[in-house]
Amino acid sequence: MSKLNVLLMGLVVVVLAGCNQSSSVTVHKPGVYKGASDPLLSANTEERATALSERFTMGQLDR
Amino acid sequence: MKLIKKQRVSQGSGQQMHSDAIDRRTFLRRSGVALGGAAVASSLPLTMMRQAEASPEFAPKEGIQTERIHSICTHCSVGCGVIAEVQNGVWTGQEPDFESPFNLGGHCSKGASVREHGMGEHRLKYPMKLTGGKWKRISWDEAINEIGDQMLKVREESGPDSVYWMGSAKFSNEQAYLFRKLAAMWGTNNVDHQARICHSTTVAGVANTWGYGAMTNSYNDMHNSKAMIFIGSNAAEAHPVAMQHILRAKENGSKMIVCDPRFTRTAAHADHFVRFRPGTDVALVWGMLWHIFENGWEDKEYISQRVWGLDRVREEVKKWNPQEVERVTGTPEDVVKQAAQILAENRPGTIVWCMGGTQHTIGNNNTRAYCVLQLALGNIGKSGGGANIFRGHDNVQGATDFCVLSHSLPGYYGLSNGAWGHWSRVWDLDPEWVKGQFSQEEVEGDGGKPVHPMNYKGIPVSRWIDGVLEENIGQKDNIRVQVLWGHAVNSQTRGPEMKKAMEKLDMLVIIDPHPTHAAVMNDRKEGTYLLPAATQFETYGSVTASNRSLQWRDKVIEPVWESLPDHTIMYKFAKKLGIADQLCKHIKVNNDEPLVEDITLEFNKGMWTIGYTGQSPDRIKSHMANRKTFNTTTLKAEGGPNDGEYFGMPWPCWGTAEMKHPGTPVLYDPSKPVAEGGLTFRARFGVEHDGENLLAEGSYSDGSEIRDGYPEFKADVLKQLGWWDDLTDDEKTAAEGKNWKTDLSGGIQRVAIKHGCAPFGNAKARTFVWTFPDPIPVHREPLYTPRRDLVTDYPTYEDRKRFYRLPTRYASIQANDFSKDFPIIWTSGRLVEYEGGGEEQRSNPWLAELQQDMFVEINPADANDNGIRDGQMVWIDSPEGAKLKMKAMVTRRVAPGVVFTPFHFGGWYQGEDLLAKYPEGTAPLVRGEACNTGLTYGYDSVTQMQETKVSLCRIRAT
Amino acid sequence: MAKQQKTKGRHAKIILWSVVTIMLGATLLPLTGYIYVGVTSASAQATEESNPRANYWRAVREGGAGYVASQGPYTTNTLIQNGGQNWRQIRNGPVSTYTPWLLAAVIGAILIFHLVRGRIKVTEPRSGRMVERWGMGERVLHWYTAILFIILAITGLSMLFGRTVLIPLLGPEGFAAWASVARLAHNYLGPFFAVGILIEIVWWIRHNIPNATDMKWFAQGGGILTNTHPPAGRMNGGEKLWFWIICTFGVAVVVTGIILDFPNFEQSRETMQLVNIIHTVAAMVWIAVAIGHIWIGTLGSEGSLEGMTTGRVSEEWARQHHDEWLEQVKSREQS
Amino acid sequence: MARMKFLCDAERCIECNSCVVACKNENDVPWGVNRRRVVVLNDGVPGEKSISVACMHCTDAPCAAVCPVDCFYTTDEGIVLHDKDLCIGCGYCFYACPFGAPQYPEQAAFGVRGKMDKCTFCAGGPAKNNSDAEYAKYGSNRIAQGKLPLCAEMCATKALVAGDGDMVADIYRERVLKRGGRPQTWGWETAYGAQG
Repeated sequence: MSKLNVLLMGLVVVVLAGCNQSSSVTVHKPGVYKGASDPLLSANTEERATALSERFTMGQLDR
Repeated sequence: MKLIKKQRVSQGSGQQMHSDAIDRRTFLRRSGVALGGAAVASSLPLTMMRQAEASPEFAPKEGIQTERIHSICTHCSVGCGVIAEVQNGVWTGQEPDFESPFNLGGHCSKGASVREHGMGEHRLKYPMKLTGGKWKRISWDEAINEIGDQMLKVREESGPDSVYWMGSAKFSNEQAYLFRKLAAMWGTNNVDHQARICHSTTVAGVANTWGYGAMTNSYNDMHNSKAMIFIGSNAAEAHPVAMQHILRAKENGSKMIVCDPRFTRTAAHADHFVRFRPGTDVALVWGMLWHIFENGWEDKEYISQRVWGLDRVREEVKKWNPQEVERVTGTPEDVVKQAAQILAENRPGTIVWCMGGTQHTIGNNNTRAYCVLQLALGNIGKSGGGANIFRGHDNVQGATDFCVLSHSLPGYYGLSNGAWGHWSRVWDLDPEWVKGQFSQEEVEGDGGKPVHPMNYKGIPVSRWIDGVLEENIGQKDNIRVQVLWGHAVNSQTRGPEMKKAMEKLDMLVIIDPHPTHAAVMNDRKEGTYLLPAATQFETYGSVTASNRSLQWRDKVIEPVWESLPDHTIMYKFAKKLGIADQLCKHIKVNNDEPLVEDITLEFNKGMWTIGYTGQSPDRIKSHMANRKTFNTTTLKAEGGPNDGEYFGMPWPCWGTAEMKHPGTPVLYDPSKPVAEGGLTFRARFGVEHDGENLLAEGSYSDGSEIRDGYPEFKADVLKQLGWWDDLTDDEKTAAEGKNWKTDLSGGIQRVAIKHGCAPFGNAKARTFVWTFPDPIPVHREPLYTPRRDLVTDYPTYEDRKRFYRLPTRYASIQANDFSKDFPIIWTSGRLVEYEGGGEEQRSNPWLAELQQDMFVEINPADANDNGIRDGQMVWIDSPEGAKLKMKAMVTRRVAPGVVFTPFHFGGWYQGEDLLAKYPEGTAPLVRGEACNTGLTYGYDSVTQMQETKVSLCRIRAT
Repeated sequence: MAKQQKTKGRHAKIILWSVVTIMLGATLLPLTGYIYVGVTSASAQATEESNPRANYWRAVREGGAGYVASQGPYTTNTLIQNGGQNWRQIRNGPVSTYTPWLLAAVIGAILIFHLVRGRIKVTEPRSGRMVERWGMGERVLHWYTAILFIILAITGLSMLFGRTVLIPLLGPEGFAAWASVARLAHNYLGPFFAVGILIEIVWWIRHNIPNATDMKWFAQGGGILTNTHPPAGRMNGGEKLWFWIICTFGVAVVVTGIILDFPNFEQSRETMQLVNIIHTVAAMVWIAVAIGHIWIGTLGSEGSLEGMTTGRVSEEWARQHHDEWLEQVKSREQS
Repeated sequence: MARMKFLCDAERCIECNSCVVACKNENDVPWGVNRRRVVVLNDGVPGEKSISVACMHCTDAPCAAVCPVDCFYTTDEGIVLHDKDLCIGCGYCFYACPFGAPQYPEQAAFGVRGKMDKCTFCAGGPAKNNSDAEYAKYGSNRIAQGKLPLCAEMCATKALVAGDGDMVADIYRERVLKRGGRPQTWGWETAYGAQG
């Protein structure tokens, strides 16, 4: 097979990879991410959740 | 769908931004991505991201100690707590103050922006003076010396009354008190501030009805209301945080009525909206009262016990049958009746009014009509009821109480010799020295009799221009030096005449954090001085919220640039003018700065009339520190060090601080003992009139030993009652021959309260004010009215020769028919993002961005008639000759035949942008035509309040 | 004579209508996705409970515009725009699902054809006589647009499929670096490409008016399957078809591209969404066809590439592929 | 695990724009970029309602779905954040977002926009929490400090509520019960799906 044929085959493979995309829309689950790391994701979430709910109560409930 | 098109700031009309106001932020934001190669480079991920915003010196830094400082918002009178985060003296963050019972953390856009004060990029940075038409930087010493010399020269030539001291509602209580004292030491009553043009008709009208001219209840107390009626109040834009309490009340089931010529943001939340023609408040209120009387909905027992003169009102109200009400106000019968019915069926109900009601030639009639409505319904002196008169500026209540006013000394003592005597004793000065400071030439007073200038009401802020321009006025010479100390002249009507007056002055001194519209609107070339004042975040002291509570501000940052706190500037002037020793006789001065706490303690010694005597600095600070212990509805501390006290000790806080009076949360509420904040109506107008008893009948505060009405307390009254011996020996000495207002020991107040009595007596509220031009409030057509057919039935007053020293015109103006050429009613009002003259907010990028153009609201019908498109520039012609250029906003907020303009803009004059006239770098980001340039003549018949809510105009496309 | 004019008129009409049909088709077909979304959301709404203040909230859902004090180039006065969801469904759904299959199908077909049928050779031995086929200007123009086309196609495809195809290869940072370069190249080169395409259309339109010969050419399927060579003028039917695809799909891509590239003319988000879908779909079709064009011009047919590189083709090649044109050239030379 | 949500109570919102300004203040957002805005419908006529809107941190975020460089991510609290180092400023998220949340500092020819900027729920971005670098790129990270977004915390009338979805819903349910009538959880279906 000629070099050109190999090239063509490669092109087909790449294009087929594009076809692999699912037709249903991706649902992004919390925490699923491939980019730079955000320390917020690895922080102590339990403690933070408590702090945030206390803060919420302070702001929203009338004394 | 449309994207809001505003390409870039620089491309907007010149109106939007100063060319060099494309400051660092804008520059960095833009320069990041340019065309061509630079764009490629900067968009590469490897290059550093452009900053989200670029004022790194004000950004919070990691790893630096953060200090939390508590202050009070300096915008409106709600008194919202502000938490500032400061790092190394730089204000880097702002947090909600959840503990404040007033705002519970909430802020409006202005409150959320106060951190910008610390950046002050567009502030006035140094003292400056105008020479040869150019601004020149000078030092503080030069400024004080030059100004002081000129003042002394004018004093020599024309007397002290030719220097006008215009004060500010932005002063703290201490500064307001010191300022009024400074004017007194200088020897003039030509001192005034913005209360004159915001709620002076309220203070006069309300005080003459039941005793005190202040908000009776509180924002928080509205939680208890069953009905709320707003007339001429747009709380959603003027007092946004108050809406937190109002909407909570609504969620508790309260009914909300909004009466306004305009469909406001507040009206959007109302259960019932009443649209009426501007300037017909009395007719509308009498229309509602007509239904109340007709159906017997009034509170008869309450009236018989606590209200005097209502039968005379009935006579007047009889004329206001639904047909006549509709003819005058344009409001149909069922709408008015429904409003009346809601009020009758839901008690207690509260009434809220603001500038929409007060700024009229008959403003005092309006305010008294509102009072009568509430009295007839029996709503005053009750939790959930009351007249909740929302004040404007953060400390306009305090500045009013300290009487930065031309007609009174602090505490509303008036200008009589007795009042001067009282304050001379408090100041520990010889009354003869004080009198000697004044001009000694008697002049013809308002009533035509000669009067000493010391006892003669000065020229009010609304009329200072006439004090410059008019001939034949009630003082030796015209005003020659004008000191505008924290006053926005664009909040005053008659721009062209003001320009003329400014140009006639010998000297114009502007003391403000910003250069203000006053610095640029005139064509002076010499003798204008700009002095940079610090904001209230750069100093400390007490401030009185609209509900009469005192709060303490801590200093957030040091004054920026070369600005100085107002009281320091006052002291510098006093020193130059040779009155510093008298001014600060009992006040410690550090490096030209009078000690704030000493000033508080000094006014505590003299403010007996309205009970500013119990709020010592220590007590106020303790309330601030423990603010979370106060209940958010009752404002009463539950436990903690201030147990049982009301937040900020709303005045009257009777007696001395040692007496620990808790403050009065609801005025005239007899359900509580006076010692615990209860009260009766004040016996202010004597015990009888024309043989009729003015004292209360069968109504008295809880625990009162006198179970009926009684007059105010004096030494003699105590003796008659056999309570004299309850005084200590020292108190007896001080109280001898004195009354509850002038006894500096507070003994008379203490003993009266000990016996459950209100020191100021127990009387009825009066609905017939025999001392006023209209004893019963009546409707009178505005001077510039479109309804010529009503002028014969409801004419205005006769012209007056001398009124607050000035000739004042009424009928001679109304005689002209302008309605043909100027067919549209012109009214004005507030925007939420700006306040007052708007200098401060229009210089703040966060706020300025939200309102970039001066605009006029026009109904689609009028827009079509005049060929005007939404968003186009239009001219507004005023009947007095001014022409104003602004953007049209075609909207149904206003009714056909009415246009509305906001009043916060400045920096334009009759279509011309004055950008070039500002000292470099101090121009506000947003400039626009000041609507008051075109608003017209017209002053209230009691207080000289200016008419800004009804005028006429013509609109044409540019 | 009259008859000839009559047929000419008919030709013009046919051309006009086919252009209109193809243009409309290229523009409208991708939009059928909106019908799909509309139908599905309508059925979803039908299940909602009735609400006393439904009118108000329906207005919100329908994207009613209001007043907003905030101002900025990207600030809208609409609360909820539903167009975005539709656009997302179409772009991430049918568009990115089917268009790569189109490419795959084209490439696959070429590959199979190439493997089975091999290269189309010039049957007669080369005599060395050359005929000028493309002038210097034409060749410069062709390669100018061709190079830009390839760059734009690669960068454009990176934007659409890079997330699926390239991120796994390059990693997020690597791909972001490539994508920002690709986006810039795409945005800055696009307008230059557009100019080239427009010049080509104007320049070559007179050679590409369909005629009866083309009908025959098409009737024989261009002779590709039968390995024959139906008669053709300077442009054979296939080349004319390629030209008209450029005139329709190409112009659609160019016009939509310009709209997308200059967002500063108050285009609404709805416009941008619509235009983006048209741009993507039309470009994918164009790329698919272009792959065929490239194949025929290079590997598929011996001797074609010379025409575009040197400007001249062998007389044998010309006779085989463009016999009528060769005749014309010869007769012109003789006269 | 708490799921952070925004809710704007249209019965309480008075269009005072404090949320807009609080956001500018806290995150130093430049002129022309609006992470949050208040939209008034039926302006000036009976039935007027205003609603504050910013990024709603959708469960199935359209911006994330269409981003060609996949620069979005969702934190454990359900906050949708993005990496400005990856963003190429293509504008797709602005087209996709139902709420008009994504903003750009520029609008110029050749699609020049600069990096996208949007509400972060005051949770910063992918950088060291509360570092100077994070502040410069994304603004404040209040969540890491145990605080909620300042726009909601500073709301004048407590119309804008931010916090754990269940707590937000509880507060709102209480108000609705008090007021009578039906809940109008504006934007919740769009942002968080039918079950909210």
